[in-house]
Amino acid sequence: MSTIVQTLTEFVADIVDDSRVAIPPDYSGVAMAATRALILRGARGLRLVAVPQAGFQADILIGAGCVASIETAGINLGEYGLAPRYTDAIQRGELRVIDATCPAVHAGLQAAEKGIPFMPLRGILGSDLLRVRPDWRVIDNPYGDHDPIVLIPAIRPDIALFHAACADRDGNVWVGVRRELMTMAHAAARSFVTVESVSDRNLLEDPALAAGTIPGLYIDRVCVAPGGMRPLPFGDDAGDAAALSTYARGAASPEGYAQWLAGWLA
Amino acid sequence: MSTIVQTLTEFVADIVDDSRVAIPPDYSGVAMAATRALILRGARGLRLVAVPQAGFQADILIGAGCVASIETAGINLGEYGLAPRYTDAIQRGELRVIDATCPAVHAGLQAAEKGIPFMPLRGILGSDLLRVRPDWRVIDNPYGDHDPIVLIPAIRPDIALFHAACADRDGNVWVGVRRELMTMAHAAARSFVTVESVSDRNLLEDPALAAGTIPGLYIDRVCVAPGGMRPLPFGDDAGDAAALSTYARGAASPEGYAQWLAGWLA
Amino acid sequence: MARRLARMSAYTDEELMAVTMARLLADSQHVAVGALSPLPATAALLARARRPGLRVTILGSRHHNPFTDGGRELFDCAAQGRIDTFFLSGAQIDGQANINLVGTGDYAKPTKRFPGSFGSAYLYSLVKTVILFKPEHTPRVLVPRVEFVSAAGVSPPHEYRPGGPRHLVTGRALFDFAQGRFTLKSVHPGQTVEDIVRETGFDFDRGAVGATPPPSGDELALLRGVVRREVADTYPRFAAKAFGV
Amino acid sequence: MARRLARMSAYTDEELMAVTMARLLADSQHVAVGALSPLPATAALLARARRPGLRVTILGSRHHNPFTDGGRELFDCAAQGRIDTFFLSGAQIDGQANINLVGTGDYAKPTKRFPGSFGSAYLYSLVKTVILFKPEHTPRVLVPRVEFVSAAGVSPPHEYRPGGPRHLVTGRALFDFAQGRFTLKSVHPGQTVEDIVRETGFDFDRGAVGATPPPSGDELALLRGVVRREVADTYPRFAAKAFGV
Repeated sequence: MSTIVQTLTEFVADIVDDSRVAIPPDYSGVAMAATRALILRGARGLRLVAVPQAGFQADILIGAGCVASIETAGINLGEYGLAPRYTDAIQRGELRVIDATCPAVHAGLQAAEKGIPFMPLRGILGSDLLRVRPDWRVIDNPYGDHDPIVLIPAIRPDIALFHAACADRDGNVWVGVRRELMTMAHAAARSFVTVESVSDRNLLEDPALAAGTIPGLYIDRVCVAPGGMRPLPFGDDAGDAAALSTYARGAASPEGYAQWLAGWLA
Repeated sequence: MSTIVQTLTEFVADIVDDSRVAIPPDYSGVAMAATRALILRGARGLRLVAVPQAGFQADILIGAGCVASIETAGINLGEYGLAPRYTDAIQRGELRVIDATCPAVHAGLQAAEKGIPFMPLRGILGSDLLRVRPDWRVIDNPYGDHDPIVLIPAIRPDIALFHAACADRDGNVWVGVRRELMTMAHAAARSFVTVESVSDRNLLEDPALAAGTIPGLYIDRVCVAPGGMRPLPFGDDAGDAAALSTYARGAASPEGYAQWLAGWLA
Repeated sequence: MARRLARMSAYTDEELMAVTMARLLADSQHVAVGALSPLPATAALLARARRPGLRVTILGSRHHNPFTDGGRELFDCAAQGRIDTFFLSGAQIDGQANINLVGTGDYAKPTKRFPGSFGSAYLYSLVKTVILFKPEHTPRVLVPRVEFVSAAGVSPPHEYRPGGPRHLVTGRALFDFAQGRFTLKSVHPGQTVEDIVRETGFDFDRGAVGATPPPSGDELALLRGVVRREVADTYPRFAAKAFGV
Repeated sequence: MARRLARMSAYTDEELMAVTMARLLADSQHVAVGALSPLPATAALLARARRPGLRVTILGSRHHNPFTDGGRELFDCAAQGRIDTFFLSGAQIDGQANINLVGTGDYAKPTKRFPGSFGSAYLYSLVKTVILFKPEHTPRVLVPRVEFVSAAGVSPPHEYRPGGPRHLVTGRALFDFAQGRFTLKSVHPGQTVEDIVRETGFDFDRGAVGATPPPSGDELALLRGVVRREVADTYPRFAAKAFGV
């Protein structure tokens, strides 16, 4: 059952160390306020799954030492450039990167959503990704004739962690067109969602809103965190470009990152 | 590109004989007015794919001699009982039934949507469906150990045919929570949609409506047909129970059906 | 079926079956009911009326259907292990709990053609507890061997099968199913064990056979009040005739 | 890159590349642009400004992104054959059109780590026409052999591959790609064929090498008007510096 918790501290308490945590890309619904709470609680060993690519959130968590591995199709800070803490952690051998390609992450989550062990996927053949991803198998398409096809195993995160506009008292969560959040929630064992607000009206009763709503059936924790995606843009909030820029510049060095982090956590 | 056509006669003209046509179940968005137009134009040899089960629409089309085959997980008239024209056509050897199970139809369409040749699916093992569906293969799960799993080949309809509440001038179509209509549209080569009305406002510009909207990218023909799902219920319209009951009683015999049909087409 | 039997009971046959099925839901957190299943819907809504924490999903209902990912979501959800109990029936059911929803005689030229397997071939394997229900309890439907296996009652040990049939509720009795065999648990009021043996086309085990408790006053009050109203929302024709007054 | 070159051209390097890429879209009905691709977005929006029937999908844009089925829809749509043209780049690109977006040196301990392959491994095979773009045209990036194949330029004949690379637009030249080889088609203003040979780390064919036509007055007017405004919607930082005045 969905539980609405009162504080972010409570909210992140059950995102235990070593959890496999699925996170959305910067343009979707990133739980930044919860990320801060995770760092404050000293989370360690998180195995991130970026759906399908990562940005500020992952870079910040990596810099803070919370992350053991990240499965991702890519990572950068968008118009703000490369992800400096990620690059640094790799070069220091402190981060395991599980390289993917965007549709493979989506397919792996869809396989988990459907309760099947794998999903076939076209393309990818000839890529060195097949060399570094032995879990991606190539079989002969049973419906073809000498037709190799890649299989992607199911990705079953322990937790899907994201931010959304609105929840209701039954734990239904409105995500609108950001359906990758719904797939994440279906695929993950549990879903933790921060929201701008909680509605007293059941979201599923409104036919327009229902179409973009994840049923409470899949949602385990909800916490109200207004502006919980800041400084990233969200909905009509254009985000805080200056803050993002400050991060990108600061995080270029370990010292700059430490200083930025101290300020963020203060 | 999406074309908004003015008459149902024009609308059905391109649903040529022998087309493989995907149709939704009675509780979704059935294009009944277009069905009438199809019969008026004398359609023949349609290969229906029921997503995932069929009802009044299929029974009516079968009775009118429009259907060569139907792939379906089942067919009945809901609370109004068995599908009489279907049963009769089978017993006269005039209809090819391709027996399925609901999730296999969905999986086959998802495979087409993803452009992959097949989708694995759990369950089904031990069912005689595997005997009558040689196209459903059983392989040893490459990620398991002596773990047989069923494969469902992609279902790629020529046409997805359905009814929806609203379209806009760009051919975007709002279906709300009836996402099987979206999967049908993604999977089919072309989609033909009747709607209650056409909005002058772009549906994708409204964040609430966008979540339940099929982009015009997938829609080929739109035709305004208010009440186009009658006598089935649709949205706030409870449907015409008396008319459905009249059909179920009449269609019990070939003569009764012929009389009912003459009245419907008149 | 709704007509009172000669015994002039204070409840309908549907009410007795619904109550018997509802009592099997005690360990369930999420019960789902397929399309065109008014009796299971009644049972699930009764269980929920007694235990509000129970999650009940009824396909075809506007108020008890939380799904927002299209027709596939019920099936995906089942494969994820998020549904504890589902209900299935069969035009034929045999002693290995195989069910037939397709037809009799030769498949290509059936003597009798039924509507089709719907989701059974899949859900029967994946939902932890499947409750079979069949108002008609005669050798015509409870057969030694179904003529088409829509969904298999048992699977070889190596096959992935987290779920399967656990109970069978008919108009005469309640059976449990385990290790590939039905066991008669209780006979409904007015029935004897001998009646059951005579009317059942397959062999079954008998342990300590009890009497199915009739609906209690509380259960009847709920059934005829809130449950009937909720059922009518999806199944108006059923609700109009299945409940006593 | 945005600074005017010494030749004092009347347009920026970005404008020239965008115009050159836009001209390659004449046969396309649906052009899609990935995330973080301002130059391809500019090219696609320019092509659309000249041919309003052209469908342009820009990931990350609020106005040019029609998708409503989550992050996977672009990829599903590509596999369905509904996208005619896509753009990709590479930290390294080699003469077989292999691209590297992962890193250099040993994979386990890279000397240089790039952001990752994103959708390239998939889209490169499935979208009919892929246009490669790379502002930097030096032997450092145009290499004989990439150190990691994010996506392969060519495939064995039996592999399912409806699409692949067809063109490469750099800051110096335009190449076509066919039968596993690049062919130099035209050099940009201020460049000679010898410059291209010297600055290209891989071997390529030469037919009748032309001169890349500079942006026309019409093209520049569109670029600096409607296109710049549309690009700024998704890429404000790029739009602020990439266009001339």
